[in-house]
Amino acid sequence: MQLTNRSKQVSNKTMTFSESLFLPAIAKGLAITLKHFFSKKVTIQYPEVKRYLGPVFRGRHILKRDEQGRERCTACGLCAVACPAEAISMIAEERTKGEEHLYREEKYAAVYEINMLRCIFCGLCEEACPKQAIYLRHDEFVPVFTERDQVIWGKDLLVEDMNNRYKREAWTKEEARQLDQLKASGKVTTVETRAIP
Amino acid sequence: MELTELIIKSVVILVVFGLTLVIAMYSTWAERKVAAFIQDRPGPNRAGWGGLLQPLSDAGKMFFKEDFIPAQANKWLFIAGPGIAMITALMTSAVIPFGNTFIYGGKEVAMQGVETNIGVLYVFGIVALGVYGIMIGGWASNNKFSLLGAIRAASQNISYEVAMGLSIIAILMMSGSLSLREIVNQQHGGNWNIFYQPLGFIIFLVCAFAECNRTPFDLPECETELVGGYHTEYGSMKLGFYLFAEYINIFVSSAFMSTLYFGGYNYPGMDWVYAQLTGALGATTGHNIASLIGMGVLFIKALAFIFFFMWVRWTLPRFRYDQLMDLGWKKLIPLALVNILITGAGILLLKPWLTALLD
Amino acid sequence: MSEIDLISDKGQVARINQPELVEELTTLNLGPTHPATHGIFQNILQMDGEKIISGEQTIGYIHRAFEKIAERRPFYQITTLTDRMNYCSSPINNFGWHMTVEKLLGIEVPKRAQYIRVIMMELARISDHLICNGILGVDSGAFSGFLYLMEKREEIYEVYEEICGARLTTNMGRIGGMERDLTSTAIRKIKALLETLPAVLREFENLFNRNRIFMDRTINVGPITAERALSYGFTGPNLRAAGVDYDVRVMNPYSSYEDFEFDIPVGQSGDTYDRFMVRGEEMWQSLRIIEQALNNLPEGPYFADAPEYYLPPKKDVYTKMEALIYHFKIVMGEIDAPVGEVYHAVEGGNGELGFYLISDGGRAPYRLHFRRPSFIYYQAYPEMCKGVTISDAIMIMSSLNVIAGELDA
Amino acid sequence: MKPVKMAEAPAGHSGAGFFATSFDQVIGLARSYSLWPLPFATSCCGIEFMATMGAHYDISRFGSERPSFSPRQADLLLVMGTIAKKMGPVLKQVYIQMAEPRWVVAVGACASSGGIFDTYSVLQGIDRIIPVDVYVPGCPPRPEQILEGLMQVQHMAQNESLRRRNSEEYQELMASYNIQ
Amino acid sequence: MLTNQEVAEHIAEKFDGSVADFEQPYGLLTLTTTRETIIPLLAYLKDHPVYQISFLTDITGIHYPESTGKEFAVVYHIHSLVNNFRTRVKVFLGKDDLHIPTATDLYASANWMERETFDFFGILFDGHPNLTRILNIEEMDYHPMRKEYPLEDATRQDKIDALFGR
Repeated sequence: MQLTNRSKQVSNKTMTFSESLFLPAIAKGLAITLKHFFSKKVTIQYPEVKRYLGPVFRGRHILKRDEQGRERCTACGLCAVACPAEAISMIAEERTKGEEHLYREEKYAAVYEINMLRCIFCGLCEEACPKQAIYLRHDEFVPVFTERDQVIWGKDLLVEDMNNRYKREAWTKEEARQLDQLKASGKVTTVETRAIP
Repeated sequence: MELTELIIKSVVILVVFGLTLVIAMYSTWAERKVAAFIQDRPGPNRAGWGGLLQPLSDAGKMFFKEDFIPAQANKWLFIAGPGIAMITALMTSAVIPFGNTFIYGGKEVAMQGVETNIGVLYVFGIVALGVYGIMIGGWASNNKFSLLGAIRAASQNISYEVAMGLSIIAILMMSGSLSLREIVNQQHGGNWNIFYQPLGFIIFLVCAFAECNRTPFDLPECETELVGGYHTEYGSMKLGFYLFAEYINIFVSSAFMSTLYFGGYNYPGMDWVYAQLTGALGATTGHNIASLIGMGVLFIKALAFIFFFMWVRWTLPRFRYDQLMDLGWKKLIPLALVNILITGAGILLLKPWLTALLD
Repeated sequence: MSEIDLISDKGQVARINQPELVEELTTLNLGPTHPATHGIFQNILQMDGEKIISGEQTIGYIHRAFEKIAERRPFYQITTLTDRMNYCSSPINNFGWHMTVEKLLGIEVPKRAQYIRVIMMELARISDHLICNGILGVDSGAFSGFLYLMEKREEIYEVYEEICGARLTTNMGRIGGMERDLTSTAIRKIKALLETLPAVLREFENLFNRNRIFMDRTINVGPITAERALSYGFTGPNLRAAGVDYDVRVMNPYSSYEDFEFDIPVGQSGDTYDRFMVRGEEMWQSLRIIEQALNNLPEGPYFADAPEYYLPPKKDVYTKMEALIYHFKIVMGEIDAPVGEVYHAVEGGNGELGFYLISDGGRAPYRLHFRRPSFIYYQAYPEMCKGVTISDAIMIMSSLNVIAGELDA
Repeated sequence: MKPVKMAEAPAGHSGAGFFATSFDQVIGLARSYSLWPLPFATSCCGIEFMATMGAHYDISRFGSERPSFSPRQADLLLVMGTIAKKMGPVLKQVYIQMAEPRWVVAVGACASSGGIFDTYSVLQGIDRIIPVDVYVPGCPPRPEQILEGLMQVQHMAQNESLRRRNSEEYQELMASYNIQ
Repeated sequence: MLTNQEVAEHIAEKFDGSVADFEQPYGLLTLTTTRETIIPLLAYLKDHPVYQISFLTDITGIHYPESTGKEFAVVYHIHSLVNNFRTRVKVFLGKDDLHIPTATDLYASANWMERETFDFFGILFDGHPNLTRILNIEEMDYHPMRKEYPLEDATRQDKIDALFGR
C-alpha cells in the first residue's frame, strides 16, 4: 500500500554469488573487528578517572546557605509539591528572635528530609524553588547505600558546609544561557565558579 | 620398562597435562581480553596486573560456591557429565606431538604424551566421546533448555564429525600414515599440508568450530536462546569443568590443526637453525634447544588459532539449527568428498608427473 | 488442547486431532526472565522438538499504572512518566506529551523550540534504533557490533546531558517549549555526531547487512503481510517493513516536520530482515533531518510566550511579585486548562504513539490514555512465530523491538 | 591499573587462626573479582546496565562481564527496574535458585523503593521479598553509580567470612524472608 | 480529502437515530453511538469504498462516576490511512450493564485493547475469545482504573501524607 510519494525500498534480499559463499562477508567482518582490536580504547577507568558530567548534571541535592551562612530555605513546600516521587517532606517553623544569623527568612524548615531512594533526580524541585535554596549538584552523586535506614537524608547531610561550599558557573538557566553565548562568541574563555547564587 | 624411562614418561605426561591446563586457564583470560579489545575496551585489569589473576579468581570463586544439585535431576549422571567432558578433553592432548625429541641421558624422549601409530584415530575416538559429557549433563539436569542444548550438541557433533573425518582422509592419503608424528615429520621445513589441502583445511576448520561448540556453531549453549543450554543448571566447579573443557578442546583442536596442516613444530629454515645450534652448543644441547624452539613454534601456531577462534566468536552471528545441519550435510560433506577425489586424482596423476618433472 | 494446527513447509494447514500426538508436545516457558526477552514478558510455547506449534503470551510483569498515576499528577509532572514509558527514546514520548498539552491549551510553540524538539526527537529515534538493531545482532550471536553502536549512543547521551543533565530520563521539555536552549557545546557535539555516526553505521552495516549467516537467519523469518499487519494495528518501522509507507511525521506533520525532506524506508514482505533494514535506513534519514534542522535552526526564543504555563525566569521570581505568583500557580499545578479532549499522535521509536487526553479543567488530566505501539503490535507475536524454530522466534521478538515499559505501561 | 594486593601475612600472626583468616581473605578476593552478575533487567535501568557493559564504562575491568542468565551460575543479582507485584514471586524464585554466596544489588529507585511508582501494582522496594545488600539510588543511576554499587559488593565479598552464610544471623535473615 | 462535515452527514443518514452528538473537538470528528450500532458502524466504515476507515488506532474506556446511567464510555479511535482521516466513536454504558460486543472479528488488534479495557474498567466485551486480565494479576478483585479506587499502594511507609494534604 502506497500512501505517500516519499517511500523508498531499502531491502534487497537476493544474494549475489560471492555473498552466497559465506567467506567474503566473514572476512570483511573479521577485518572490521581486527581494526577495532588495535584501535584506541575509549574506556573511562571509572574510580580513578572521573568523567565531567556536564554543567547541568542532576546529582545529589544540596540546601544552599547564603553568603552569611544563613539557610536559604523558607519551607514554602513548593519542592515537595513539585516532586513526582513524593520524596521530599518538611516541617516548617517560625524563626524566633536571635536566630537571624541562622535562617534567612522568617520561616524555616526545622526538618527537611529527602528519601534518596525515592528520588528520581528529575530536577523539578530545583526548578520549583523560589528561594534558590535547593539545588542538584552537578559534580557529585548520591552514594550507594547498604542499609535501609541510611536512605532518608535530613538537614545534617543536605545543608551546605560553609567550609566546603558548592560552586557552580551559573545558577539559573538564563545565566547559563548568557554565559554560553559569551563563551561561544569568544568574549569569555574561562569562567570563575562561585558559591553564591 | 625401565624406571628412568617410566619417570621420564611420567614427567612428559605431567608436563603436557600441566601445559594444557595452564593454556586452557589463560584462554579464559585471553577470551575476556580479546573480547574486550575487539570491543574497544581494556577488559579485566584489576585482578592482578592486566587481570592476570582473573582465572585464579574465577577458580577460587567456583571452588567455594555452593554445590547444588537440582532436586529433579539424576544425581549420578549430573555429576558424571562435567567429569566426562573434562576427562575426554584432557585425554586428547596425549597424542599431540608438541615437539621433536629431547635427548636426556643419551636417550631420545619424544615430546609427546603417547607415541602411537594411530594418533589421528585416537583423537577422533576421544573427541567423539566428548559429546557424551554434554549430552549426559544436559539430560540429567531435567531442564527443557538443557535438554534442547544436549540434543543440539549431540546431533551437531555427530554431523560434523563425518565431514571432519572425510576432510582428514585426504591428508591421510597423502601421508599414508595415521601417526601424528609421522604426519608432522613429513611436513619438514616449510612443506606444510595447507599448501596441498586448502579446501580440506577450511572444511576441517569449520568442523573444529562446530566440535568445540564455538560461535557461529555455539547452538548447544547459545545464551540468547537456551539461557545456558546444557549447562543451565550447573553452578560452581561443575560449570567450571564444562567451561574449562571447552577451552581445552579449543587448545587441542588448535594444536591438532597446527599439526595436521601447518607443519606442527616445523618451520622454514629449521635445518639451518638446527645446524647452527648443534654447531655452537654441541649435539645434545643444540638438539634440545632446537626442539624447544620447535615447540615454541607449535605453541605460537596454536595460540594464533586460539586467537582466531576468539576473534571469530566476537564477530559472527550464529547459525540456526537447520542451517547448521544443512551446512554440515549438504555442503561440507560433498565438498570433503570432492576434496578426496581431487587429492586422489592428484596423487595418481599429478604426483608421478611432478616427480618425473623434478627428476 | 485437543486440536492443533500444523503448518507444513508449503504453508498447508493440517488440523490434527490425535491425543497421543498432542502429548508429545513440549511446553517451553520463555520468560519472564529469559535473556532474549530484554524487557519482561512471558511466552508459553508449545513445541514439537524445536518447532513452535503455538504460543501464548503473558504480559503485565512491569505494569506500573501510568494512566492511573497521570490522573493524580499535574500536567508538568507527567513528563516523568512518559520518560519511563519507552525508555529507549524518552524525548519522543516527552515532546509528544507536551504537544498534546499544548494542543489542549492552544499554545503556539516558537519555531526554534520546534526545531530543537525535532533534533532531539530524531536523536532519540537514532538511539532507539541503535539499540534495537544492535540487540538483534546480539540475539543472533554477534555481540561486538552492538557495543560499537553503544559507543555512539553514549555520545547521543552526552548531548542530552549537556542540555538537560540526565542521560536516559531526560525531562527536557516543558509545556510551551524547551527547558533550556541548545548550548554551543551541544551544537558542537551534535555536529561531531553527524560526522562520526555515519562511519559507525556503515561499519555495522558491513558487519551484518550482506553477511550470509545473518541474511539466512533473518530473511523470511516471521514475515507478516501488510493486510495482517494493519489488522494487528502495526505502525512505525514494523508496518513499513511490510511495505506500507505510513509515517505520522509525513501524514500528520507536527513540530515543523513538514519543513524537512526525508524518505520513508519500506521493506518488501515484513520479515525480520526488512525490519532490520528499515530501522537501519531510518537512522540515515534521521541524520538527514538533524542536519537540515541544525542548518536552518531559527533564532528566537526557545519557549512560547505563555506566562501562565511556562515558568518565568528565575531572576523575576526572586524580585517581581507577578512572576512569583505565576511561579507558584504553575508549580502548584493550578493552571487553567480548558475542558476538552485531545488525541495527538507522534511517530515514536516503535510507531504511532498516541496520547488521548481528557481534561475536566482540573490540575491533572481527567483521563490520559497512551496508545502504546509496543502493546498493540506485540499481540501479533504468536501468529508470527507459528511453525518456526525457537531461534527464529527469538529473532522475531527482538526485531519487533518490544519495549517492556511501553508494553505494560 | 593497580595490582591486587593478595592478602599478605600480617606480622605476628601464626597458627591455624592465621591460615583460616587469610584463607578467607584470599577466597574473598577471588570472589570479589569474579562476581558474575545476573542482570534482572526489567526497564530503564537495564538500558543503563547495557551502557555499563559497553566500552565507555566496561564492567569487565572488575571481572564481572560474564552475564549469567541462569541463576545457578550467578553470584550477584542485579535487579534493575520496576518490580511489579506480578513479578515479585518470579524475582523471589530466581533469588532462591541462586547458589550461595549470593549478593543482591537493587539498582535504581524503582527496585529500591518503588520510585515514582507508588501504585497498586508496583512492589515498594524489593527488600520486601528478598534481602538486599546494596541499594543504588538514581533513576536510572549513571553507569558510574552502578559501578560504585558493584565495588561496594566487592568490598563486602572481601570482608566476608567463608562461614558467614552458615551463621545464625544469616539463617535468621533468610527465615525472616521465608527462604529456606 | 475527506471533511468532517461530509462523513458526519453520511453516517447520520446511514445510521439514522442511533448516532448522535456530533462534535469536532480539536478538529477530530467525534460521535456517540449505541452498543447495538457500534459494530455495524465500524464494519460499515471499514468496508466503505471511499472512506476506507480501516485502521483501529485505539480502544479505551473512561469512567464518569457522576453521570448516572452513563458511567462508562468506551472510546474507539479509527483511522483511514488512505484518506488520512481520523474519527472517534464513543459508546456510553450504564454501570449495571457493562456489556458491549467485541470488535475482534473486525480487527485483530482489538483483542488486547479490549482485554486492557476490561482489566482496567471491567467492561465486558461479548464474544471476545479470551476476556481475562492482561496487565494486572489474575487474583485482583477490582478494576483499578475506576475512579473510586486509590492509586497508592497501601503498604508504603516512607511518606508522611499529612504534610501536604496528599
